[in-house]
Amino acid sequence: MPTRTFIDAIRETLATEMRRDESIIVLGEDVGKKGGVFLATDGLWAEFGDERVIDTPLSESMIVGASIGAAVNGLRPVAEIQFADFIFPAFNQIVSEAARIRYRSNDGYGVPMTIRAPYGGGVHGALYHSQSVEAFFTHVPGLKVVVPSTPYDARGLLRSSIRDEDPVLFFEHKKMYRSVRGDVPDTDYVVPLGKAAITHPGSQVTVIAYGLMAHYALEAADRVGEDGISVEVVDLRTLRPLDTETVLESVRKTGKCLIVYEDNKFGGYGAEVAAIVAEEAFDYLDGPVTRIAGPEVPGVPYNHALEEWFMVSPEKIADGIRALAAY
Amino acid sequence: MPTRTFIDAIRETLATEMRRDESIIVLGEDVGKKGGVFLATDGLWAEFGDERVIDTPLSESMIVGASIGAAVNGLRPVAEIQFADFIFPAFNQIVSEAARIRYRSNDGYGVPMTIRAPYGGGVHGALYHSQSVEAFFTHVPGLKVVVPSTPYDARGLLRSSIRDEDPVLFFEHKKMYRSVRGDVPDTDYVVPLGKAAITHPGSQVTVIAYGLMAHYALEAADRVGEDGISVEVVDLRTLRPLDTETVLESVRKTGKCLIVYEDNKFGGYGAEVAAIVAEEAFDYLDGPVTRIAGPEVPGVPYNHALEEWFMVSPEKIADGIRALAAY
Amino acid sequence: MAATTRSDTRPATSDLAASVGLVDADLVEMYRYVALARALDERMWILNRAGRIPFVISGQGHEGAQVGIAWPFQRGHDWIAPFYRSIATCLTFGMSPRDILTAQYATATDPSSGGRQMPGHYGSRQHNLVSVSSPVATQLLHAVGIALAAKIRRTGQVAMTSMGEGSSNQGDVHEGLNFAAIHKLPFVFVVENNGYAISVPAARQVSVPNVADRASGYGIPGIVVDGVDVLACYVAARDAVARARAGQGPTLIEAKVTRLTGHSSDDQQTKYRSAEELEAELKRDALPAFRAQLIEAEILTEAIEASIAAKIAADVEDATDYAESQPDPDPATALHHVYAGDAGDGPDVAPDADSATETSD
Amino acid sequence: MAATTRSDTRPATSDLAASVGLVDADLVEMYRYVALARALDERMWILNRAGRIPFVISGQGHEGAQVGIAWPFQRGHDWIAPFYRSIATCLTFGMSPRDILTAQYATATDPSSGGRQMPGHYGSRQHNLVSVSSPVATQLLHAVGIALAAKIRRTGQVAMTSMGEGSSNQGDVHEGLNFAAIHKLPFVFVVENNGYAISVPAARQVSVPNVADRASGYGIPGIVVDGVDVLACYVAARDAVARARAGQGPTLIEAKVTRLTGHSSDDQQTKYRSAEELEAELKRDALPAFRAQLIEAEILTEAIEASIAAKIAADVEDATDYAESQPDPDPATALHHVYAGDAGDGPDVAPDADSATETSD
Ligand SMILES: Cc1ncc(C[n+]2csc(CCOP(=O)(O)OP(=O)(O)O)c2C)c(N)n1
Ligand SMILES: Cc1ncc(C[n+]2csc(CCOP(=O)(O)OP(=O)(O)O)c2C)c(N)n1
Ligand SMILES: [Mg+2]
Ligand SMILES: [Mg+2]
Repeated sequence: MPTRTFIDAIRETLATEMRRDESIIVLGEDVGKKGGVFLATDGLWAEFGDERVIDTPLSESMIVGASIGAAVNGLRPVAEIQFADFIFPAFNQIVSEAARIRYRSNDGYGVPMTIRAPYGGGVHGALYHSQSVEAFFTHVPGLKVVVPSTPYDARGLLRSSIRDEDPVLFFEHKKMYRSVRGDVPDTDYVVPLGKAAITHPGSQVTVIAYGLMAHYALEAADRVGEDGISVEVVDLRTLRPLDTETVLESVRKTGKCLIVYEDNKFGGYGAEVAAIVAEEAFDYLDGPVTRIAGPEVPGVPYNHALEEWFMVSPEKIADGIRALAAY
Repeated sequence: MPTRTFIDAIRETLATEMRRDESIIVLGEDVGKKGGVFLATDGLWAEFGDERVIDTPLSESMIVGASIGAAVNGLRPVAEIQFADFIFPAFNQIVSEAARIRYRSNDGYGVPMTIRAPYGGGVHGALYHSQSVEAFFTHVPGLKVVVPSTPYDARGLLRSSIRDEDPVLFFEHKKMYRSVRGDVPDTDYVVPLGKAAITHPGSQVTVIAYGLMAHYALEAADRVGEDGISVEVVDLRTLRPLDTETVLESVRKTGKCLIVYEDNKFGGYGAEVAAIVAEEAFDYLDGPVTRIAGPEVPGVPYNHALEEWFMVSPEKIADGIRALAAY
Repeated sequence: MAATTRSDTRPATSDLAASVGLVDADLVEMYRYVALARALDERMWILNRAGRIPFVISGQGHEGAQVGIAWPFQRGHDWIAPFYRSIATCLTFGMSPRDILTAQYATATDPSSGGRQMPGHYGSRQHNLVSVSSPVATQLLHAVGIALAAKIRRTGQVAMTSMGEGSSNQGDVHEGLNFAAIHKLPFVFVVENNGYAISVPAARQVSVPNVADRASGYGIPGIVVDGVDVLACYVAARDAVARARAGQGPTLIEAKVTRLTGHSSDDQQTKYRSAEELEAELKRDALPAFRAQLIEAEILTEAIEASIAAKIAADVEDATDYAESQPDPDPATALHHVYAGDAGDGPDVAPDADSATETSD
Repeated sequence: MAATTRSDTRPATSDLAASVGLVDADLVEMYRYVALARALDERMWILNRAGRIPFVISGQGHEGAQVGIAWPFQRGHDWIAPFYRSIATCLTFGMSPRDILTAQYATATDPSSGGRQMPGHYGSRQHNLVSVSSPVATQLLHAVGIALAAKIRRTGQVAMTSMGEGSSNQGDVHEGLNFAAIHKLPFVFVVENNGYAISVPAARQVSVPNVADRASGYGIPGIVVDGVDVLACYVAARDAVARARAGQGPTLIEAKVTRLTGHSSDDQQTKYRSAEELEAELKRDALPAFRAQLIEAEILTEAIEASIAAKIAADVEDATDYAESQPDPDPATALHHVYAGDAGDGPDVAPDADSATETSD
């Protein structure tokens, strides 16, 4: 099975999907000739031309709003927001419009649109090129939110997202683009939305994570494994809809649950997971539902010392596992 | 002590604050001659004139962005967003700018600005005139979020918000404007930000709520009181910063915790409260941390039957209390 | 949708009709839509005052411009993203009086939203009318995206959107006009300038005398038309549609209209508009003006007028009775259609066959 | 800040200086800022290639316009909300080379952010330079709000903001210009049009030849100046400041500049710009053009030039050494300043006294 980087898996999936379905267009800032600032769309413009690969003006609300309209009139837009940090000018179009048009029109209209955006810290991106923004969208009925962590899942989930009839936010951790590689079959497989994966089976502590943190969780599981702690890692993959079943099954088995996310803790995505586990697995819990997440500052600071301070790391996760295991 | 409606308390507080501090300006759509669509600013334009009470064009990002600038240059703007539902066009200015300028400038700049907005359902406002939007902001370090439930608190908290050196979002449940009355002294008292109130002491179940739901929680407490269930109601009043201490103290005492919010449940504000309680009060819990909140649809539907279906009610809360008490 | 395209024998064509390239029957039909929209709208206020419906947002004063402008767009082919005052636009584009009134009653069979949205939030997949939301101006970008898809898919469709002058100050308008102009999209932007955004007069909303003055900043034509003059509105739109269809890009049309009612049934406009002003505005009503024009041109005879009036009265009555008789949506369906396939496809309660077309056409 | 306002005896005034109402010393000083900004900028790239600093975003090609435009604003009184290319603007408005380079190194003593922001995100309360963020165009509204406060508080201040042509397509620009124009705020909007937004050429960004063409849509003057011509930039800004100060409202100034480097140190511009184009753009560099102009006018003598060069070299060296020597911020302070009073007021590490002013002025 061919091995690919995370970003190659994404780029090739865009290309194969565009070959398969000519209603798919790609649009965003610098996605054309330049191929995107991370080169996630490199080569698409050369292959599909100006009409299907559109270098838009610098206006995110327009990118999303026009994608909604294009979707209503028969296209399947895949919009790129250059950095997840710059999705906020489009917040109204995503939350008020894309998420609601099906509900408010009683199924008259739907918006088959995918919004891709690189997110996450640890790359010296500072406050505005490092953010995790998923919590703002996972709260919103009508949206789906996907955060893949492997090239295999990136391809399978991107396919599912593009083929979905509803708006999907597809967040790609930019630190993984070139640092993560993995096997990716050339077949037309999909990974269904809404299904988590157990990436490391274990019996004593469940660690729930996604994106880059799913990797750090595996690293942490290996570390504490050396101390004889058996960890089950659940990689959520889709954040909305959440695969509650897989999460609860694991926690009911282990009795202990640690939730990891990179975003600042208060009101972050993991809060909902914690709340569900605390309610639905209460009788099975042998320790408090705990969380490891970013500190309460409004963005990842730039200086390397501060950035390191901010970021959740495998060590911090391992410490959290040890504390919970010892509870 | 004079009795006032909720909206009168707000309007008079704006007037007295503006008399006290001439750096305060009020701006927003229709806040001038019309006095606001709910009349929360009625009379201010007549008293303070065009320069301090500004009818802005219909552009929310401008209202907030210009308020940030005005705050940087010595004013203390109190901006009105006509309905909380229409705050999203200003999302970028609030989350990327107002929340971060102090942190990113290392205390070079701050934004003493208050954004008032009516929120909430139960008034036949449908998808776009009924929303609870607090969860989008309570997650953001650098912002403060306030939701008063009584005229007394509205006055005291609005004073604190206006006098605060940082951006405060002040959400007013529109159903309470004229239906809720209470004693409001004419003194210059303040209610500090970040302090919850125990509005109904009890011993068996803690119910945590805010805004209109704080009233419904009291109603529910009375109902189940008739069945002999003793409920402690915590009215959070400020959602960020959260008064964790008061919350935990109550739950550690009662051993049972029900969190109530009007917004859809998944990823709503109550998720964070549940997560904190589940972690920090674990050893004291005699039952799962439970939540009663809105259903997973993208907005409150209009038709009265559907709206009723959507809204959390005293009965639904009472049922939740009974279930938890019986656990 | 002009009658000329459907007729085989040479239809009656007065000088007036000929002057705008239409036939008399078109003008009569346009008049009927203006009058129908007004009659329905007046009925809404009556129902509101009678406590039958809780909220009205009205198109009174805008109808002439709406009918004139919607006329050259091709029903069932072109697209319109309307706004909350677009009753006449929606009627002209194919929605029925029943469709409009079931929305006021928020019945299960309301084709706009199945009772989920406030009155005024129309929409119809069947008629290529994009579902109206409340946050103003967002729909401009949807229309631009529809036009983009039309261009890429080579469908020959034109997309139009309309909104008020206050709404035109939203950032989305700037972003959308720029993009549509760069790509010469088949798009028409209509501003129905009624001089107020709720209570705020246009001079405090828009920094130039005309919203159309902004068109040149995007390199597109900006045209001001008198909304009292239905045929001038028609001509402006006809030319804009022709330009769009020919690949020459977008046009901005600003129709100067008036708002004959308060902003909505929740608003008291006497608080911010003087009695004299309100009095004077009555003269800017397209309904009597168009009527007089058609009578003068001997197109609208007494007989025709009587038959139109009867038809309208019957339609409004029928729509009211129908809407009154329709059921509320079942809360058991309230979770449906958050996502595709949540509960099968399509609305939970199919509007009955009649309601989707005009009752007496 | 013009020298004329500080000098008692009659200063030397060439025809060139007189033609724009300045004295020779002003022109020399302006030249020094252009050259200083360039030298600092070049040093940044060297430090980047040497692995000392991870990221550069450059102002090369913009400096002439920035100095000319910043010149008529009053230091310590007026306000500027700059953008990431505004190195020359920030220097002209009072920041020192040390201030700029500590930002590149993200030291604890970086006055812009204490090492919290990426390089290029300058700001200084002391100098009325608003803290730069990354989301483009947001700062326009801050400058508009500053101007509003200036008007209400009657401070006599003028607020300016600058950004690229791509950024001018954001909705915030539309909303802010409209509001500023309605209230005739003392505001100047500067667009530094370098022909590209990262890789996207202006023709795909802006639907009209000039961003300044959009000014008329707001009822304000829109002026295009050649960014190679420093004095033309000065004159345009001087007039705009005078208008603003006189209560006549905002002005839009578009300076046609060039981007001599890639978008940032992360960008390879040869992928989307031809060698010929890049070659041709070199001729649009204000630094040699201004130098030639001042030599021609006999304002810039060899002696003056040598002393400027020496001063700049010393300043750049000093700033580099200083920045290299400064400590990283202490992670123990990373939670500070989320809210007022989190950790006392003011930055955690006070920049040392020298760093806040120019080292050799
Ligand atoms: C984003 C947003 N902000 C505020 C509102 C509240 N609102 C509804 S209509 C309206 C005024 C609209 O004025 P205009 O665009 O001139 O249209 P008109 O109602 O006069 O036809 C306002 C402020 C809204 N619907 N959306
Ligand atoms: C809202 C937002 N979207 C995208 C970006 C990423 N970005 C940074 S600079 C830039 C191009 C800016 O071009 P222009 O405004 O012409 O300024 P220039 O860099 O050419 O001086 C882009 C797309 C951003 N910073 N903010
Ligand atoms: Mg209007
Ligand atoms: Mg540029």
